[in-house]
Amino acid sequence: MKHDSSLRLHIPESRFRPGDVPDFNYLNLPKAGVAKRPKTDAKASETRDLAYGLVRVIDDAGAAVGPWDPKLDPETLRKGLRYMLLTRVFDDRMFKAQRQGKTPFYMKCTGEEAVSVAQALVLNRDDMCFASYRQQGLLIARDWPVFDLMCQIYSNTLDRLKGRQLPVLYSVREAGFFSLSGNLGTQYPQAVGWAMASAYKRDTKIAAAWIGEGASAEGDFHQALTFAAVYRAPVILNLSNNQWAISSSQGVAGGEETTFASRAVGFGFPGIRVDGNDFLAVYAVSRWAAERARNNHGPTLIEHFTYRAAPHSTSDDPSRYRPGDEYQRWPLGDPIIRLKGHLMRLGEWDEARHTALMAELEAEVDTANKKAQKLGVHGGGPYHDPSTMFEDVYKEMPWHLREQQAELALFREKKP
Amino acid sequence: MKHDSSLRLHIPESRFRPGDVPDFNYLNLPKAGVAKRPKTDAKASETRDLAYGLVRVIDDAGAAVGPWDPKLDPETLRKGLRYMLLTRVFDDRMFKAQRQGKTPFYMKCTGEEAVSVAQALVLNRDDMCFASYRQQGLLIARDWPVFDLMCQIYSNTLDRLKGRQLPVLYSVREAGFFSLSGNLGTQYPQAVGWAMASAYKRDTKIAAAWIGEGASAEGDFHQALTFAAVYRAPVILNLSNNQWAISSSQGVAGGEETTFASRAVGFGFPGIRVDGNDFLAVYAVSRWAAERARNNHGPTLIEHFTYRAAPHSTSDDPSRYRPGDEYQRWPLGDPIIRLKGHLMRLGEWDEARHTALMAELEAEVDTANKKAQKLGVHGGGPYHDPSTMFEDVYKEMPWHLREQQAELALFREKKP
Amino acid sequence: MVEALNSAMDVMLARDPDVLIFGEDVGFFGGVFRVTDGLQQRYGEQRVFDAPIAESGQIAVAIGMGAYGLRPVVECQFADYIYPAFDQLVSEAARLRYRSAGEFNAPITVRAPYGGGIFGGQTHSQSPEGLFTHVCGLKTVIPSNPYDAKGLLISAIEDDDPVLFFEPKRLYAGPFDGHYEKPVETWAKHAAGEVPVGYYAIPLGKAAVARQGEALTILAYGTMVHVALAATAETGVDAEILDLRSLMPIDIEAITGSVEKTGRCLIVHEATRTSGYGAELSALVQERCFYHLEAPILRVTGWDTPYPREFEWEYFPGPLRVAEAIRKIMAG
Amino acid sequence: MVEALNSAMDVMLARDPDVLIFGEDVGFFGGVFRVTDGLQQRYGEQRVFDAPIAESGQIAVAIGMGAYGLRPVVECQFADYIYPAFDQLVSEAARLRYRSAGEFNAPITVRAPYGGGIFGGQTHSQSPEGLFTHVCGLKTVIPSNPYDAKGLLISAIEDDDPVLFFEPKRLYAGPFDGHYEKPVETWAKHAAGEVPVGYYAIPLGKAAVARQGEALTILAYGTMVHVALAATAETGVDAEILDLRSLMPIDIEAITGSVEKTGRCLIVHEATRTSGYGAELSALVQERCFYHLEAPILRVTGWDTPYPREFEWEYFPGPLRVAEAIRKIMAG
Ligand SMILES: Cc1ncc(C[n+]2csc(CCOP(=O)(O)OP(=O)(O)O)c2C)c(N)n1
Ligand SMILES: Cc1ncc(C[n+]2csc(CCOP(=O)(O)OP(=O)(O)O)c2C)c(N)n1
Ligand SMILES: [Mg+2]
Ligand SMILES: [Mg+2]
Repeated sequence: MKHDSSLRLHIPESRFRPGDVPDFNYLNLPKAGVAKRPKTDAKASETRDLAYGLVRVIDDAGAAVGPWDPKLDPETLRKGLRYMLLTRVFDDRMFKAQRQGKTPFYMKCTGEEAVSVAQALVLNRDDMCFASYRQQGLLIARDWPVFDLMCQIYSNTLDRLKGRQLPVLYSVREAGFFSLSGNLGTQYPQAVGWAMASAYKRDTKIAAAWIGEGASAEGDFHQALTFAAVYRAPVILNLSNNQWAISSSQGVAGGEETTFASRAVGFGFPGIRVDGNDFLAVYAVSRWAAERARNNHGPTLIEHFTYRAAPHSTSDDPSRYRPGDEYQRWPLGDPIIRLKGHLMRLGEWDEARHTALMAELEAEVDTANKKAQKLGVHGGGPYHDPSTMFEDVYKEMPWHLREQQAELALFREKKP
Repeated sequence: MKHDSSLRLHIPESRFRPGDVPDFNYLNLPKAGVAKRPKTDAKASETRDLAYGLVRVIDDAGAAVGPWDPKLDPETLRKGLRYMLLTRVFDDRMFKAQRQGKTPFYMKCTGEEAVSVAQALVLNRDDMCFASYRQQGLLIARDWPVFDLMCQIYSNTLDRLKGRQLPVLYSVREAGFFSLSGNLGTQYPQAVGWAMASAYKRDTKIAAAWIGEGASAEGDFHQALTFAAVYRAPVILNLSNNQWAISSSQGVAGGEETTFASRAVGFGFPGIRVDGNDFLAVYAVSRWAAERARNNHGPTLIEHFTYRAAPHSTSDDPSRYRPGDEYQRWPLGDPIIRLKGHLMRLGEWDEARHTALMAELEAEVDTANKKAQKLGVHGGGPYHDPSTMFEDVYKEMPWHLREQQAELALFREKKP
Repeated sequence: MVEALNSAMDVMLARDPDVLIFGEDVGFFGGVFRVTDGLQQRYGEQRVFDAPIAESGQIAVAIGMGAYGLRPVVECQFADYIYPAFDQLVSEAARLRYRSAGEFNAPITVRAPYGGGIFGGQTHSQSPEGLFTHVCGLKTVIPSNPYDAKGLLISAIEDDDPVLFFEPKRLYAGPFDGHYEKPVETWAKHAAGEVPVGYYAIPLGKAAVARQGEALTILAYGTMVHVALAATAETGVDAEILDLRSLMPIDIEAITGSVEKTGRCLIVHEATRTSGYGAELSALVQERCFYHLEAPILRVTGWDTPYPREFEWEYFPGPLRVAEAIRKIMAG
Repeated sequence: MVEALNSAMDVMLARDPDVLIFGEDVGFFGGVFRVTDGLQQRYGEQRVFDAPIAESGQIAVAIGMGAYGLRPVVECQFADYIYPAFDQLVSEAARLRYRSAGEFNAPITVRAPYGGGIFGGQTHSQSPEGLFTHVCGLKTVIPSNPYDAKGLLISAIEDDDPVLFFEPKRLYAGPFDGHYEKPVETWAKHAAGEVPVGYYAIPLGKAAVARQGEALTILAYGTMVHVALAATAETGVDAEILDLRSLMPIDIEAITGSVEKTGRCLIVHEATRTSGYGAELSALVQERCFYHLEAPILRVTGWDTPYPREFEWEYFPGPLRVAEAIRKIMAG
């Protein structure tokens, strides 16, 4: 058999590392408006191109163009802008709180606000969201008070999770937000199960899940796609391809040779790659997928092509592994600035209103923050009673946990 | 949002169950010769159609047609026929041995002989095969003595696996055959690791792996495709879609809406669906994939479209879950009969030679079987010394296993 | 025991529309051990169906269904194949209630045939129960007879926490005391072989006394209960045999009560020895009954090797080994 | 300890071209705990590289590489994330030599930071070592100081069996005795903080005596060695502290030798209690030293709950709890 003298192991590497000047021309991004929009009951095979293209609606001039334009009223657009801005203001405040030692940990979603906010506006409030740690925008867009999130972040006396969870690993059943796991990817097939249950009960609610491009390498991703395809589950599977998984580029997750949206092609259901920084595009594609799911046409995988502007978490220092100005050079811009530009172009927004909104949101976040900090912060308390740590392991506490609870109580008395 | 009154859970079911008359017209199988053959260094995107088509070479008249015709000399064809026949004769004999109580378990590959034999003839002997339990044809085509396999099946004194493994879970390093696992799917990413190692060492050897369509739902399948794509591993990933996973149809594994070959499309490397009962087609596609791998173009997924003619194993009774005549109605026929027909059409074979070959192989298997049974059979022995069961847990036996070994020895003395 | 388990699921499918069953080959076929036989035919494809061969996905999907409000029962074809689902069981099912402070829970039941005795070799004979007892948030249940099997499985399905329900596959067709040379028995003549139709529940966390005695306490579960009974009979020692039934929660009162009475304790299980569940039992008894113990607590278990297929009976901790340990403890 | 581990890999990469390293973020970045810092720069991308976030795939690929003849070292970013790889570790790495009767083996090393002390909450603080000690075919190693860490990691990489190498993450930067209120220490002043350059190996399966004593034996490993030392100092009891280092194989002679001498035994680990490794230690000591024991063997461990993030110090089995147990045993 004919072959080269020897094999070589290919190791994917990030194109740009500190010191390089990032140039994203190689991405060859399609223009806004060019992607076709099949009907929501189209056969999966008619949607294949969408997995390799990029659905974009807002063009460089801020206009909404092409068949995917969701034609939203200005009210909805302003709502989207508000929620995205609130998400960002909240993130910035919490990041600062971590730097001040009020919480040991925080994770921002800067640059990815549209991925969660736009879809939240499409979903019904009782549709269940199985998010990763980077979709705080879902809760914010469902009007869940940032004050409550802060209490979790500070582990204070009103932390609904009783100091048990890492900050940002929320659980808000009331707002259709499934308990976040620290283990990547596990929520993805769980969302499929929830959607299957809804279908089993002949309900009308659908599920939506989010995963990072990095975590999509986990087996759970495959399980989710398999079960969703096999049982035609009413679920939207979102994948946020923000280019980075901590220090690893999306190539390490398998994004060198194809798109992540195309994973769905291999399962026979639609995969759509969307400009994740384009609020209108995310909204439109989400609505398409939701409609499809609700009409029993099954799952859709949406790859949100975006960029993680912030460090991975407060424990991370991206300057060690990527050029400092990479985000500035990211060709798809900032979702907030782009939606703002679109609204301004429509004549429905201006700088003065923007400044006022910003001030309003900052005040809102500040007020909530002060209130939350008064109820306790990390390291200083007050917290829930530590004896609560033995609760909820089981519905009823077995004898050995009761014994351990009693033992802890003894020690807390003895403590100097 | 517009939607039906309610959701429904889709449950895939086999088209035909006992009592039904199977009709495979719905498969719409492409004719032999129509599939295009890209160059082995083609971009994956140029190979996408192959994932949805079906590479077939031997036409209904027994002629080899189209660009995939590997143009093999009659000697190679007769070799292929011989190995496939030997595999079948061996299977039949071992099945009978199980019914006679000489072994507790056996698994046949009837109808799927081409899947292993044709590829074995393409591979070099030092390429490593990571098989499932249905590729005994690999060992047979590598001239590994059936006598040795029988010793394993009977757990006798010459069983190289010392009575430890379920019959058919061979390990033959010498013949480039990786230790079989009872756990489905695990070998698939291991093969990728082996291939990566070969590339890392700038070696020339490639790896080949096999999995069933049922087991492709496991996370290991995803891991294999991910790592193979990311590191462009020199590996052939074979998937034998024999329509059944015990009692579950391939639809339960996710084959209702697309092909299994298309899974590779989602990873950006070629997926090819081949008529698994067509020796020439399997040979040709295997050669294409091997050449590609050896030239550093990375992995190929080959879906062998075939049919599991035998029961899942000797523990299984397919009449409970599928029509008894389903295999007779399978439109792709029998790989042995088809290759025989092709050879006869070439004038390179005739019924007399076939009968003689059959008799020769039966005698060969019979002789080996008698010899193997003399060395011990299941339930009667003789076997290896049971004390060997403590060996090979670790390279060196730790104290606790030495103690346990001694304890067993005591009990064996005491036994009435 | 197969019929008893089948009946438990039948009862629960009929009582509760939120109960559904899935797993490999459990639908049309009724399961490779026939435990779900006829259920799809009776309750329809929506409620009893085949799943892709992906144990991890099955558990994940069950967790999602549980979060919605269903009570899924998943059959894992062999306990040996539960490991791909380990993360979903340990990091998810077991933690969900805790991490969400009770907002979500995973009321799922995972059934899996376990243990040896059918010449299944190392991948069809394992006893992985000990691993799960180390994972807080999970319950682990193992019946030893048809009557208990039905009542315990009903409780497991009704339980609001995730339950691993391991079924001793060697007991599916009849009791087995380790005397493999004797003719195979069915449950027909066994006292606990009679299973009432309809609903009844046996609470989780309660051991049963399989034999009352004064001389020695034997802690056992699953197949080993029968082995312990046989070995006791053969030694003539008046042992008290506890059939633990529920490994987690542990019925500590039953255990310490008995050991305090007898002053001696033997622990038997088929699983490999090191860090097995027997270690925990030994530690607990030692911690709580130290001053009552008249001899070392001993363990008779599977060897610390994979289950070697042809050497099934050299591996299986049969009555000979158990009897020897009984004698040793009595001499101690 | 970070530098010591880094040095061990550096040494092995230099000595053996078949050694290679991969895992999440271990390449360009040098690992989230910086343990592989500089190694890719020194040895190139082919030998030290990032892996997809797929722990199961990483182990599977390592097994395949091992079968080929390489010695892969895989970093699992946190021990809490090892469960997706459980099947590949348990059913494959651990069984390969056995099931192939020695034809193939898996000479792989899996490094994973484990344990609490950094406010990581339940998914960045777990101690899953006990699970792996129940799996025959696997070795489990846990160092407690930089000197041992380097020597043991070198032995692990050279070992022809699969080794799980758990690194107490709270000890990465310095010793920690559980007194979280005291200022953070570095290894600089610690005796075992000095790490020779170049190659040296510490054999697996051998415990070290962290403190000689006559009154009581404390069995510990990892972070808990330091806690035991502090608690011992605080009680003034003349305890002998064994730093087990290797959980499997177990250094049984060191253990029984010490307990036979002292007649008393305390076991401490950070992992949850029930069915943890401490249970096995307790069972072993009880079985072998029963007639030497003057008081019940006790265990001080993590509670049987997930690690509750804000209640880190209420969960961590610190010197107060260890000291109390010492006193209790001495009174027994
Ligand atoms: C199972 C598991 N493995 C590893 C980790 C550690 N980890 C946390 S976040 C992260 C990177 C995730 O990247 P990606 O999925 O792309 O999401 P992003 O952070 O970019 O939103 C890693 C490796 C984890 N939390 N869970
Ligand atoms: C992890 C795992 N789960 C389940 C099984 C039980 N099992 C053995 S073979 C089989 C069916 C496999 O079907 P397929 O992959 O299509 O292969 P085929 O038997 O058709 O060749 C099942 C479910 C197993 N061996 N391993
Ligand atoms: Mg990412
Ligand atoms: Mg099959």
